[in-house]
Amino acid sequence: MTLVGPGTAPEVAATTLETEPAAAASGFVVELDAFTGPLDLLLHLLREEQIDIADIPIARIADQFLKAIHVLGLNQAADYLDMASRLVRLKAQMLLPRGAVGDDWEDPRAELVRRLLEYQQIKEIALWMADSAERRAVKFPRGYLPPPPEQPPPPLTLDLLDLLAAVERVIAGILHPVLHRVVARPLNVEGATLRIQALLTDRAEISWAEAIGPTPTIVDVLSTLLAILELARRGGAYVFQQGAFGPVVISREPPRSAD
Amino acid sequence: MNPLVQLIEAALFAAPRPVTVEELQMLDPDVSLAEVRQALDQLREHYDFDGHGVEVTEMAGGFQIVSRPAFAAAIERAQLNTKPARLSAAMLETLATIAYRQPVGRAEIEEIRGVSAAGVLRTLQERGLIEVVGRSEALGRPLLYGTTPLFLELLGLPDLTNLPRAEELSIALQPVKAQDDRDADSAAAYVEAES
Amino acid sequence: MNPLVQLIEAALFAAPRPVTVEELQMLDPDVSLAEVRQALDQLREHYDFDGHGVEVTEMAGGFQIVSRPAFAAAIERAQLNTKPARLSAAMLETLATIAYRQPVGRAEIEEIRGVSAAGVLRTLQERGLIEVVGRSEALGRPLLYGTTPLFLELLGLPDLTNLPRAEELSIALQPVKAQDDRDADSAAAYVEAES
Repeated sequence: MTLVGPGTAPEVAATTLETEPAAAASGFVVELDAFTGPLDLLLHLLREEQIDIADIPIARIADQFLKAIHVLGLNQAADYLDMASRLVRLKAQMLLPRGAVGDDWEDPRAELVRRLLEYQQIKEIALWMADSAERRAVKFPRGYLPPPPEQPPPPLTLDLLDLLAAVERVIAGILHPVLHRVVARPLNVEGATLRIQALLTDRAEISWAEAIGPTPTIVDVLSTLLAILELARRGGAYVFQQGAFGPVVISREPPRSAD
Repeated sequence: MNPLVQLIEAALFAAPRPVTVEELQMLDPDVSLAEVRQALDQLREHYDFDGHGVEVTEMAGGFQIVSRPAFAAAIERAQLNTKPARLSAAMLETLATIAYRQPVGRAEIEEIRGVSAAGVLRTLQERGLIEVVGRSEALGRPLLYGTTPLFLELLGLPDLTNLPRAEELSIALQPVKAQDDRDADSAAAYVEAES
Repeated sequence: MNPLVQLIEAALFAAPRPVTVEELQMLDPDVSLAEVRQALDQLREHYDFDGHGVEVTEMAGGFQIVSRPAFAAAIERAQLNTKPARLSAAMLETLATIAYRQPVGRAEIEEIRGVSAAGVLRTLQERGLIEVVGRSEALGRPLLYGTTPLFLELLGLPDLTNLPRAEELSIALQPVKAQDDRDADSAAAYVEAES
């Protein structure tokens, strides 16, 4: 698991994050496969530097991390960039003055430390599993399997309770997303516009109640509101109130000044 | 058993096909064909003498260890060499969907369950629990599935009307359709989606 | 070997997978579970005492006869069988996460490993090592994964309790408090979106 290719590495300008095809060409992408993710790379860096996870010198490690992902090539490494930005943010937080009293200061590294410890444990289990699988792999099960007997098909077990439990799972699993309830546009803004224009041809001004009609549905209300706003925007109508909380008046002409 | 006999036993056991004496010889470069034959005889005698449930037989030009025929009937009865007969959760859920929605096409099943159903449908068909009952009029005329008499038989039901009716089941299993929208909820959803 | 031991040996030889004690009991209606277990012990002792090339091992909830590890290299050399391909580090880490957190959703797996998991999950599912075991209540109702019996078989474990316990690991298991809170938040968001 060497991080760094022959010759090049540590001097590469580390703070820029552009993807360098040059890195890919020199075979570092293959090296990226040596790590299963940004946490893995981070753990590797800490191990190399013999750093205690509980007390990470964030500034130094952040720089090294950036350097490493730059050298390794970032073509398919969105996850690494995500971690890099977290580290940079942490680095900035660590630079902030802690204030005089250190008591209620919460170490910004705590979350990262927790994740690293947790991940380290997963890696330990994974190693144990690899060992177990290896020990198991050298015990062959029977290679030759006699052809299954011709007729009696296996007795299936199926009972109603199992089926009903499955029904419940299916129902529970059916997505009732808000998405599906957003329906095709039922508003009739054009119709409302025509209606208001017709009313305004007959009369100089109408009230809001007249505009929405005698038994409006919520859709009528919304359609009319949108129609009025649109008319007002185009200068086809004027909307005003005589006073605060007064009735809204929709008018053909601009309101005369309130003299 | 001496080491060569053990090795040959392990190899015959692990090999997926009858193994020839020549192949067995490749297990150990220091061993002659005659020694392999001798070891095979010893293994065979050991099985016979100790009264094992298995024996060495010669078949298709090679050797194999097989269960003794005397036990075949019991093993078949216990169905040990067939797949486990319990339905998986995925199979049960697909079966439930078909039972309550039949005749129903694969696309609809997948929409309801949110996962691909091709493999599960094939397995359920092989197990004889569902069958193709027709074709939809929809584009591509997809196959429609329904449950079989075996399905009812396994549940011990005389016919499909005996499936528990629970109204909410049939409602919940309706495909989500555009609802009539003369209510505040939907209008609110509309405004939210627009913004 | 007595007739029951012979029968069980024959049955284990004929089965393509680990066989449970209950399944073995079905071989003979007159036999108790205790007698089956006793016969299994006798068979195991017999193989050990006589120095056979195979052994009885307990895994994935059942019993299976397997060849002894010492002979694996020779069997591979003679091309009579091959070891299964090793799992990649990414697959092992994902399996480890699922084994300990199951049922667990993709988001949590990705949070713990710090990388996207879609591809690995699909591969593990295709290899039959994990399966969908349900859906979370959280926003979007994501699928939840769990390990399969084949996973235990791959590791040669009798059951999930044979995985190392937290205390046995050099790093103690951290409770994931933050995660629970986040789930609660998502659930609240979901309810809100519904109303």
